[in-house]
Amino acid sequence: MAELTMVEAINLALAEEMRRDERVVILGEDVGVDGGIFRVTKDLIEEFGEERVIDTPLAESGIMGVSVGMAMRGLRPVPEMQFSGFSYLGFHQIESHLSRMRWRTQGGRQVPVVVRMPYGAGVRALEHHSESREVFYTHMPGIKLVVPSGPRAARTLLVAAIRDPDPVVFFEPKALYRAFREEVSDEEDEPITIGKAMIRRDGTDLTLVAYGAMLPRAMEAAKTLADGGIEAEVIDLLTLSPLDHEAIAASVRRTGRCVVVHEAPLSYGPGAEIAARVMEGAFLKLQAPVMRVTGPDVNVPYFAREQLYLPDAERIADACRATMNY
Amino acid sequence: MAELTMVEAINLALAEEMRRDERVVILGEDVGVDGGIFRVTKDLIEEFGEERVIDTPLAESGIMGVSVGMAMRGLRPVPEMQFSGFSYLGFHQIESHLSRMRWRTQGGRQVPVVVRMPYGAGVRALEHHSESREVFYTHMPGIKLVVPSGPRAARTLLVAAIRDPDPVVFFEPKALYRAFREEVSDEEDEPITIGKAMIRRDGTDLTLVAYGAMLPRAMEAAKTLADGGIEAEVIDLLTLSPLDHEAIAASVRRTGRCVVVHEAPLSYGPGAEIAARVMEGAFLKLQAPVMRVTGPDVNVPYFAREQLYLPDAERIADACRATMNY
Amino acid sequence: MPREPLQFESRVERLSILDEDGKADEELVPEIPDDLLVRGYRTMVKARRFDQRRLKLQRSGRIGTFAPVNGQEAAQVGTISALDETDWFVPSYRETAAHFWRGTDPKDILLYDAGYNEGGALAEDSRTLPLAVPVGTQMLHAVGIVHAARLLGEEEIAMTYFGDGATSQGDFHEAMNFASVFDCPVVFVCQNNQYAISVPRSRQTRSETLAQKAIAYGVTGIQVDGNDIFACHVAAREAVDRARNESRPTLIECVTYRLEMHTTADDPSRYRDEEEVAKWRQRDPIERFGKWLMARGLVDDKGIERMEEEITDEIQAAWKATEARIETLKDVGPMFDHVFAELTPELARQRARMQDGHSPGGWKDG
Amino acid sequence: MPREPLQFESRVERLSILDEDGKADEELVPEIPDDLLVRGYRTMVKARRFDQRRLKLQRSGRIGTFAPVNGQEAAQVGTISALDETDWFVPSYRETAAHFWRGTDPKDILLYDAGYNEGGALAEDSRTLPLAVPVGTQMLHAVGIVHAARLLGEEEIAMTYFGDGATSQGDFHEAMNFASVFDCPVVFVCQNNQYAISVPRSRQTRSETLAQKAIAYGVTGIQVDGNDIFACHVAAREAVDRARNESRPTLIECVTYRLEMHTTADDPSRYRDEEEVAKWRQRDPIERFGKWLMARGLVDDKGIERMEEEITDEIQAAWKATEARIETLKDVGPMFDHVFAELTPELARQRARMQDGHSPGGWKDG
Ligand SMILES: Cc1ncc(C[n+]2csc(CCOP(=O)(O)OP(=O)(O)O)c2C)c(N)n1
Ligand SMILES: Cc1ncc(C[n+]2csc(CCOP(=O)(O)OP(=O)(O)O)c2C)c(N)n1
Ligand SMILES: [Mg+2]
Ligand SMILES: [Mg+2]
Repeated sequence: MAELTMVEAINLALAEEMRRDERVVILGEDVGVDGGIFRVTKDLIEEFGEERVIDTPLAESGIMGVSVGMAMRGLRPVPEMQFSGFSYLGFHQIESHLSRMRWRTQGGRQVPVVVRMPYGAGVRALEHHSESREVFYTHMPGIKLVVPSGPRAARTLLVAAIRDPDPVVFFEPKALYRAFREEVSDEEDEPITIGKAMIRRDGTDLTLVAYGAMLPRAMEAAKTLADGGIEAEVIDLLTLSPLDHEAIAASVRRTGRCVVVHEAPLSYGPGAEIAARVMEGAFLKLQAPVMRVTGPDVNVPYFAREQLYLPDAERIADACRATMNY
Repeated sequence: MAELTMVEAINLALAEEMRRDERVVILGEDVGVDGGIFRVTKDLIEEFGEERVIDTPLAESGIMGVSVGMAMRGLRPVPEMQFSGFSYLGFHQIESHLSRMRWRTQGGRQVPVVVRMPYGAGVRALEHHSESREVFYTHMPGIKLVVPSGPRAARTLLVAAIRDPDPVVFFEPKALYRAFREEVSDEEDEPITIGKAMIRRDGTDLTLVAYGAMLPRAMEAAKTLADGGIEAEVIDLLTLSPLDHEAIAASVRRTGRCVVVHEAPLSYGPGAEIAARVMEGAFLKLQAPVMRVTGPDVNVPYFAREQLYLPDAERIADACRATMNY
Repeated sequence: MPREPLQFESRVERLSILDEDGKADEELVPEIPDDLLVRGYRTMVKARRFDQRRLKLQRSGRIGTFAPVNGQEAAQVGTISALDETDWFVPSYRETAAHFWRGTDPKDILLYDAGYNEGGALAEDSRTLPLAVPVGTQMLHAVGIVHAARLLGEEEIAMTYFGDGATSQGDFHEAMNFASVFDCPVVFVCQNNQYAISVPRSRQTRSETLAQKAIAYGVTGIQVDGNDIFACHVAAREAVDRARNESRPTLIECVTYRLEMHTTADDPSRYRDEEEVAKWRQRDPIERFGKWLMARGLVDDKGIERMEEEITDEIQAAWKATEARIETLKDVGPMFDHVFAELTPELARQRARMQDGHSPGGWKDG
Repeated sequence: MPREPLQFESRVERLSILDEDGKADEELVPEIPDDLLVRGYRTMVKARRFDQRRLKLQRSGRIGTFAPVNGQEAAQVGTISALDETDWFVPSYRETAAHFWRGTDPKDILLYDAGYNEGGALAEDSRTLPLAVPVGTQMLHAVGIVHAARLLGEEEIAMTYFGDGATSQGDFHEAMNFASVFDCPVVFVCQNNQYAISVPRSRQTRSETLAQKAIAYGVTGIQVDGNDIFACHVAAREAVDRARNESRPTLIECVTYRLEMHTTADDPSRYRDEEEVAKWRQRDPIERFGKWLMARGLVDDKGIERMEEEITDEIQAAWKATEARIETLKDVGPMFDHVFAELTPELARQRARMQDGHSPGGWKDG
């Protein structure tokens, strides 16, 4: 198969699933005729028609609420929130209905909705276009949240999400949309399932946990560290909720040290849960406190300073060295 | 001064601040003529008139957005979300505007809004009326979040919140609204300031961290533990954001052990941040991993089972004993 | 012409058929089989008696808070009875009478009222949605359901209920707009019962009527006397026909009144006076329909007495069954059911810990 | 009468004064001093030239994405010019022309476009609000502002801007409703430029006009030719008078067209054809106003040439100044400014760590 960008890989997964399953429909702002402002839904309206690739009015709550209804009637809607920073206009539909409908009806209604939303900084965008607030969704019972770290993972995670009987929030690291290409093979070759983390690099000295757009930066840091004789094991979370904490803890029990990377703000961020789980699962082996390499507790600054905001390989490596020297 | 319930103490703080400062106004659903469905704003419309105690149409986003506007024009609005579970309909106004307006305008606009909302389980209410999702607000840069644990704290924290130049989310533990009375003295006597935790009970064996409706349960657990010879130091957070992590860490550096209690779900809950901070600030003194006593990762069940959901003194004491025996 | 009136459809009608004394404009009375008329009446009475019983159960602590339907029975039964069984009923939280028409079991309602999630269980093939507590948010689901049905090649319509207060919510606006843009066969039934808890209709919005809000979406609106079961039914039938034949939505404003408290937690004397309530009691929807049925010879005193007895027994039996069921529901485990289709390993771990008397958190040694 | 039309205010007018050829219905042309007329024209031209310059800066990577105003200059200048300086301007993100009328410095806009928060700085006494990016959310702020002003004893009105797409958002609905219920003097200016990114007006909503949405709130609505500066101005003046004298809101729909891309990230050829654009170019708001001014002798070719030169210089100077300013803004520190009135200890700690090249997290030994 071809070398694809993440945008192309997501587009491919959507097309394949729509071919496979008539119940899969796409809806959102500019997803149809325009093909999505990032071109993620490019050409889908041509193949599947405007009944299944639906340009909606500009109303996020409407998109989410209608998706909940569609799912209850047997479809598998894949709504797009144009940016995760605008998903808050539909937040109550996600919190109050999407996450709970199965539970509220004791299994009588299913809501297999996959809410796609680009998140994260790094593309020189306007305010609200660079958010990373995955915790809003990981702290919501009844919601699964996944974050691919490259084209291949995006393809297989999205397929898994669409086939999942429950609602999944699909965070797309927009900084990686066109950052690199990967050979995208048949999904059978990729054992990614929701709820499982993957070791992307073996190492013995320290466990480095990352996901999404921070994964390549963590890998880069690991390479730098290796030059200095520190072998970091890099774990790609892929799913944030439910968290594969056992995989992380198992690694830390071997390495004794852990650094977590994310672009979300530090306080009450995803790294807190990971740190807490590592402490719970590897306490006696821990040689140093878990270090969190994150955004600061501020909004992502306008784009001239967004790279200063974002963790980079240098800051990650710095944190790893501090952890080694604890 | 009199012995007041928390409802009365909040009502008193509102009345006093409205007398002191003409810019303080209240708005929300049923806050005026009705005096609030919990009677928190009782009689205020009589004293301050319907210009300052405003019954609004039924629209949470409207209430929040109008509050942001009012604040920018120099008022100090104290909007009420009837339940925290309905604040999500106004979530984007809080996230996209309230939390950022000062920052966005580089100090040109101030938005000293105090968003009051009852939270938490324990009053046999309907779905969405028992939520505890403080993390949605503690993970939001630009927002402060406080939670009183009794009438006295409610009074002084609310006064501090209203006088604060920045937006504060004021979580009211509705289970404590009428649970007990306290002597409410002049605010001068109460040194509670936003951002400071308080030690509610001294102890040497273990640090027990709680807030809101869980504080009385933590105190009860501490009493039980004392009977068994374990002296727990109980810290009442009062402010969750910004978190007084240094006060917690200082205590844990003395006790070597820590248990955190909250009614929010476990995963990505407030306890994660506290645990991570404790690890960071007291690593070498920690004798056991921080234990979190929380709600499970489900929505609060309908009220027949809400007490099963909620941490109680027994489960807290159990966790403390496990921590002591680690 | 530089200054001219804009052309758009702005006609909205008001309909009333059965007056307060039980006299109808017979020309406008819809054709309804006698047994259905009586069934409608019985449903209204049952809903009211059910509330009365629930109020006692609530006051004695046996169940929690609920929202009485008292006064709105015609608005509900008049409209829902225009729907087919294969159509969708998308309620808010006050539609007990409509629920009874649709066949919802009082036992389920009571179990829900008693605080058990099991009371909310829905059969997979039922076309009733669960109670929606966040005001104004459920109408979008009705839109999504019928839009999906059409994509699946089915002709189903949905009727969704909400109050006057709900029209202020952004979701009402988005639902009306989506329904119109996508040509969705949804009947929006607004029960304007004059209050949103304590806030009167006049402070909720400044439009002269709620029905005229339809104009904002290019949708047909109509206002009816909501205590007049015939007017409600005729408007609903027209809306259902429009939905089926033209696949277009309709907004129906039923002007009615909540005779009781908002919920059992509410004390209406704080915001309205007895005089106003008394005035509306004169317009009671059950009484006027009963008079009309009597005059027609479709019910008589003895029949009503028997009906009342049956209803009392039925409700009593439902409560007994509910009490028995509750005895079987004490475990902590069900809290974890149906969060996902399959319990995740983490949830299984948390459940096990809680069943052992621990907190769900806790660690595993390394 | 059992079935009758409901009575409510449903009249909505359409107004146009200056036609595509620059011919006006002189009876309807508002009285405006000559210098203001020319100032209006200059503002329109400046906004368009500014966009053209910005497009070049964007294409060469010097600034980021922005939303061109091209085509909507009359809708903006015509309306904003009805406002007093002490009134409030509550924009969305495309109101460059209105900003220029209000005195916003091009340097600030450019600094913002270049990705610096400092470009968003507002003076405490300015009555302009910052750009609002989340579509449809800013109108509520206008309502809050004027409501607060009244409570403080001040008579201030607000004019808030938004697009056709924004009318679909729940917040539009809530803002209109609040404004009406609270008698707020807000002028809602909808720039119906026919598209919300790629979605055409016809798929945004089914109402024949956007102006008629006012009826849902008991508010006065009016539709104007949005490329006709006089019609825009007259409607805005009437709305401002209504606001000041009756403290009532107005909804103005300016029917206009976005001649350029949505933002620089957009390629409009994907969703509309050149023919349509060409048709609208005929209706260019600047050209027709220019013709009228020429015919009146208020501008001439030489004057326009000089004006264009001045504008070019002004924009060039602004960019130079911006470039110079940018050189001074490289530190990580300002990221922490203005999050709160006072930096919290934790933020101070994070800033110090980042200034030292570390991540903001990290620990302190026990
Ligand atoms: C989003 C939301 N906000 C607030 C509430 C609290 N609440 C419950 S019912 C109600 C009033 C609803 O009024 P209306 O829509 O007229 O319906 P009614 O209760 O009169 O039938 C309010 C404010 C809620 N349930 N949901
Ligand atoms: C809440 C929200 N959703 C989506 C977007 C992305 N977006 C930016 S502008 C726009 C279209 C707006 O259309 P309209 O209201 O007609 O204004 P226009 O851009 O045409 O001036 C969209 C979808 C956004 N900024 N905010
Ligand atoms: Mg009502
Ligand atoms: Mg537009």
